[in-house]
Amino acid sequence: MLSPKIKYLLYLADNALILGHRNSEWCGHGPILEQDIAVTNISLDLVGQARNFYQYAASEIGNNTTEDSLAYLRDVREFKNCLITELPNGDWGQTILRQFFFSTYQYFLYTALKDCNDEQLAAIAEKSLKEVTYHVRWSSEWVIRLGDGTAESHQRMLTALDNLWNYTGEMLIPSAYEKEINEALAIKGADSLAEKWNRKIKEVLEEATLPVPQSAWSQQGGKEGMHTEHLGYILAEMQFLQRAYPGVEW
Amino acid sequence: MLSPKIKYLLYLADNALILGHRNSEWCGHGPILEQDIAVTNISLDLVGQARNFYQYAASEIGNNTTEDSLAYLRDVREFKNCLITELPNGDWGQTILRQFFFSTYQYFLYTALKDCNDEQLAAIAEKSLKEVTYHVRWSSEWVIRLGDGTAESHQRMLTALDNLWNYTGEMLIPSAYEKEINEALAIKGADSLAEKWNRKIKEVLEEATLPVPQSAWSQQGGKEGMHTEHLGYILAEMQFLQRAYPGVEW
Amino acid sequence: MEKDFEKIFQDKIDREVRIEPRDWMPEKYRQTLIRQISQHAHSEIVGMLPEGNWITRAPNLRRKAILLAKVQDEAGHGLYLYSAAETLGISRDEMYHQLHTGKAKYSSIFNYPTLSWADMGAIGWLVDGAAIMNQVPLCRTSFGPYARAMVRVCKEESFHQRQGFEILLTLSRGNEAQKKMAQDSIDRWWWPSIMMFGPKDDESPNTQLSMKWKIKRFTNDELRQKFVDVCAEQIKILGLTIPDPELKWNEERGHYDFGPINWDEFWQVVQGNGPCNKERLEARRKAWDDGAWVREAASAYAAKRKNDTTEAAA
Amino acid sequence: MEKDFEKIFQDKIDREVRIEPRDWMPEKYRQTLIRQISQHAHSEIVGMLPEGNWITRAPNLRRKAILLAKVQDEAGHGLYLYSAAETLGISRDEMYHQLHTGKAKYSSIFNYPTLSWADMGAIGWLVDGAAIMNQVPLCRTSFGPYARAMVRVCKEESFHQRQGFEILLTLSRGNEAQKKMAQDSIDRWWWPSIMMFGPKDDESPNTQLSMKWKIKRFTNDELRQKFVDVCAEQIKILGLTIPDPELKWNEERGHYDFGPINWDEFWQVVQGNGPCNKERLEARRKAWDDGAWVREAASAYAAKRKNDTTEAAA
Repeated sequence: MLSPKIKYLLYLADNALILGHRNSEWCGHGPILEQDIAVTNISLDLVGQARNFYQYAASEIGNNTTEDSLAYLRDVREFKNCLITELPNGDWGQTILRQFFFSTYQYFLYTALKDCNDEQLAAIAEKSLKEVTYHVRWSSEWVIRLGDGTAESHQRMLTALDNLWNYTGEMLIPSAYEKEINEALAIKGADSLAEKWNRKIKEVLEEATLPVPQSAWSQQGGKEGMHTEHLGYILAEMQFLQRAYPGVEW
Repeated sequence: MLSPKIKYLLYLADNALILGHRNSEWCGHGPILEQDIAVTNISLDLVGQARNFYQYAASEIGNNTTEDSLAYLRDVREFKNCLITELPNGDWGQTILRQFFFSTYQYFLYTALKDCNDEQLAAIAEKSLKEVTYHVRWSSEWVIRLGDGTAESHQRMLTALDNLWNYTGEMLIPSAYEKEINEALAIKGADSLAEKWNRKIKEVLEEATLPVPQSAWSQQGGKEGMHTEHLGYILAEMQFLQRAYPGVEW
Repeated sequence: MEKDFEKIFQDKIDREVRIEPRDWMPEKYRQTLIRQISQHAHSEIVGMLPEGNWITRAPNLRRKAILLAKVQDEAGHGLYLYSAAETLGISRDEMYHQLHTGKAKYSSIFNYPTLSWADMGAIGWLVDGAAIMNQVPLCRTSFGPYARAMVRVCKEESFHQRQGFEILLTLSRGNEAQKKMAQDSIDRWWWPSIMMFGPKDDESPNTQLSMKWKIKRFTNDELRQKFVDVCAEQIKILGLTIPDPELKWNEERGHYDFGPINWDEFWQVVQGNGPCNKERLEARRKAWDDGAWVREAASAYAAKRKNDTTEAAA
Repeated sequence: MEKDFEKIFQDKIDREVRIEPRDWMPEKYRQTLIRQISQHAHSEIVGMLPEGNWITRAPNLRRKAILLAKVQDEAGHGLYLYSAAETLGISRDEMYHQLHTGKAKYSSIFNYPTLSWADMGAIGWLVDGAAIMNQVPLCRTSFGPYARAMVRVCKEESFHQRQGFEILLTLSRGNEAQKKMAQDSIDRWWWPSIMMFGPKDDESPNTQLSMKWKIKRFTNDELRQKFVDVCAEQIKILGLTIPDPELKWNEERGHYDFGPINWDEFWQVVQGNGPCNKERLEARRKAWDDGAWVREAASAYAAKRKNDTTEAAA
């Protein structure tokens, strides 16, 4: 059994890796060259964050665990990322909206973590927060631009909202290990995350002339390893080389 | 180095497996329930043929080689299937047209093989020929139906022709190991394969009111393990469990 | 007059004479059957998706072939059942339309995701097992075409169930990771399977009429108890655990007791909030929409050929 | 008059004074540069695809991050180069249009598939290596914006080349499968890389004028020889083989001799018959078409905001 702290670190890492993976699928296929660069950059930031969290988790686990054994040698049921991160990209609007939802969550989460009483975790959070601040700005500007752009872009954003909204609750509902860690590491503000998130989302959606959905139902499970059918395909692809050529240097 | 015979058996097996894999992606997603069943059935036949060829190859190779080690533990550059089998399915028209092209090739090939002087190979070919005869009938009927159906279906078949035609030549141009085997196993009619294939294709395309493309250029390489970028993704997915959980019974 | 027909009808039912499509039947009987048979057909078709999800990833060629054949069988079951429903005066396209618009339901179990290969085992053992428990009595259901379709379905389903059990058996004898995979799968599929028998009898208003018309021959709770009793024995062969701490043999009742069912979850999934409801329906709608041009071309071609034949005959 | 301008122009060139966008230049100079710079920009953009193909499958997190950064750099190079070309009076959209309709070319090397992880090494070492060999002299090319763009590009490219070599080095020190993977990759990429320098000098009609205008400073064959000489030494560090049995040091020439190039293959690929021509162009067209609504929305939004500002100012 993994300790709550290790679970928590894996949760942070898996979120960043899987969302980074999805964003990286855009690389070379973006709608505008500058935005291709931007989304790849976010992907790169997220992979970097994942590495920091995995490295920390690996050092806590010991036994020759490495960032790569954690990323490449666990199967679906061991991954703890939120479901929203593993959903297919959909169109550019859906990718953007997911990024906005998730980056806003990361923003408030890392803001709380940077003052926690675990020095290393606080340091990673603080470093990541700079990146995430930009992700929030970039994605919120795009949400507004597309929501308040043309009739087509508005309609597409409504569809994206419909596809994603039920997956947003999971971020904000703490799992058992999150609750334990919030207490153990004295993470202040963890209990007001949902409120802050909702306020920011409301503000941006309104500026984007998009409605704030009222549905209260949340898809959940990712935090405990109960995923969608998409994650298996992500891992089959991502892990192929490590699985096919085990135990070598790359 | 593999002997020409083993290469040849792997060639036959890989073609059947990879085309079977592509067809199986339709299962549950076909345009008409009866046709969903039909394409899945063809997939099943092809996987069955692949198993026979792999089993024969495995017995020739020895060393604990099995049908599964051949299917699941080789990487892209070791697969010998024709490129056309690994191309994405495209729409139903493209899937059908590929099936027609490839089944027609298999039909004449197996017809020749069933009289070769290798008893086991001849037996597999004879057994498979019954299935392939049906595949040719089914796919040619659909090519005609779609070619001579609506304006849209006709247009889609033209696009499919354009996408596939340059990949048909590879089937008909023998590799070094095919030439050796044609001689060693006294495979009669191997040298008239292209002629028979072209005649049949012409006949059906004409009935389908579709033009016979004139382009003489052929994409090649699959027979020697030089594939498209698609095969890597197929294998990552197909081989995941064998790679992730090595050496166990399923 | 209507009263007389109804008497004759009920009389036939009581004497175990099959009702055939051309026979008089109460409208409510017809509607109940259409609803039930089409729901059953839709379940076969939607049920292809969670298993189809593992065809390309089956762990060896033998399992791949078996799984392909199994999912193909389900499509075949869908065909029999749509045909049976059509004898009641509804077209297949109409039934599809009801499915795609959410008017018709399908078995909620298929709204759960398949997350590991072991799920191919658990679905075979538990889901097909529960289905058989429901379906075997339907081989004697009062409506002829439905009963005959069920005979064919049941024969294949029991084959599927054995295959599923065998997948779990192999995993249970494998290494630690495989055992864990098998147990995890049973943990996830047990309760949804138990729910497949539907609401408790006292909350199932249609049961009484269906029993009177011999569409159903056992109540939901009766079938559920039977299923639990069978599984509680079979799990011992697997050396695995059913995830219900209250599961215990009750000498007095001659049955296994089992814990309370989470009906909240059941109703959430029925109402569309299961993990995969949206994806399943979207996959079916997409197949239908993407296939429109194929169906149109096939009709257009058939019409041309028919004209040719007519002209040639003239 | 035109003659005078032309004399002043050539005089500047000869004195190594940079030509700037507002300076007078012969139309043919402008057109040659537009063609060359846009082709170069397109190569960066299309070149993202074969490597992008391995981002999701990079074998560890460090390599994944490096590869992401590299492909992102290529997009950045595309940006610099499109901007440089724009100073000559062509818009980026126009250049895209030429790419999508097949009017503009891009480097043929990107029409080969990436079939293994080792290809990330071989592309870095050989393809970027050949590119650098071409590009370093371009840092001193006569057109200012192009030369300045190339300075930035070259700095990053040489970094990429080292990373590529390091991938191969790691593989060459790995197990047998890895060594084989590395050798196979070099076998596949060597000859296409050699072809990157273009046709032989006596079949390259534009070379002379480009040299006179100091767009080019070395001929194709000169650069090719230089590249072969460098690689023939570097391969020794890898302990692998360059797939050319005729590769041999020629004491007299002070250069490596090498075997004949398959120009048939070169022209086939240039003419659209490479393994991936069709897919590369389709990928680019699809990105463009799928992105149309995004670009339209961005313009529409910008226009609204501009109106707001204007109204507020009024």
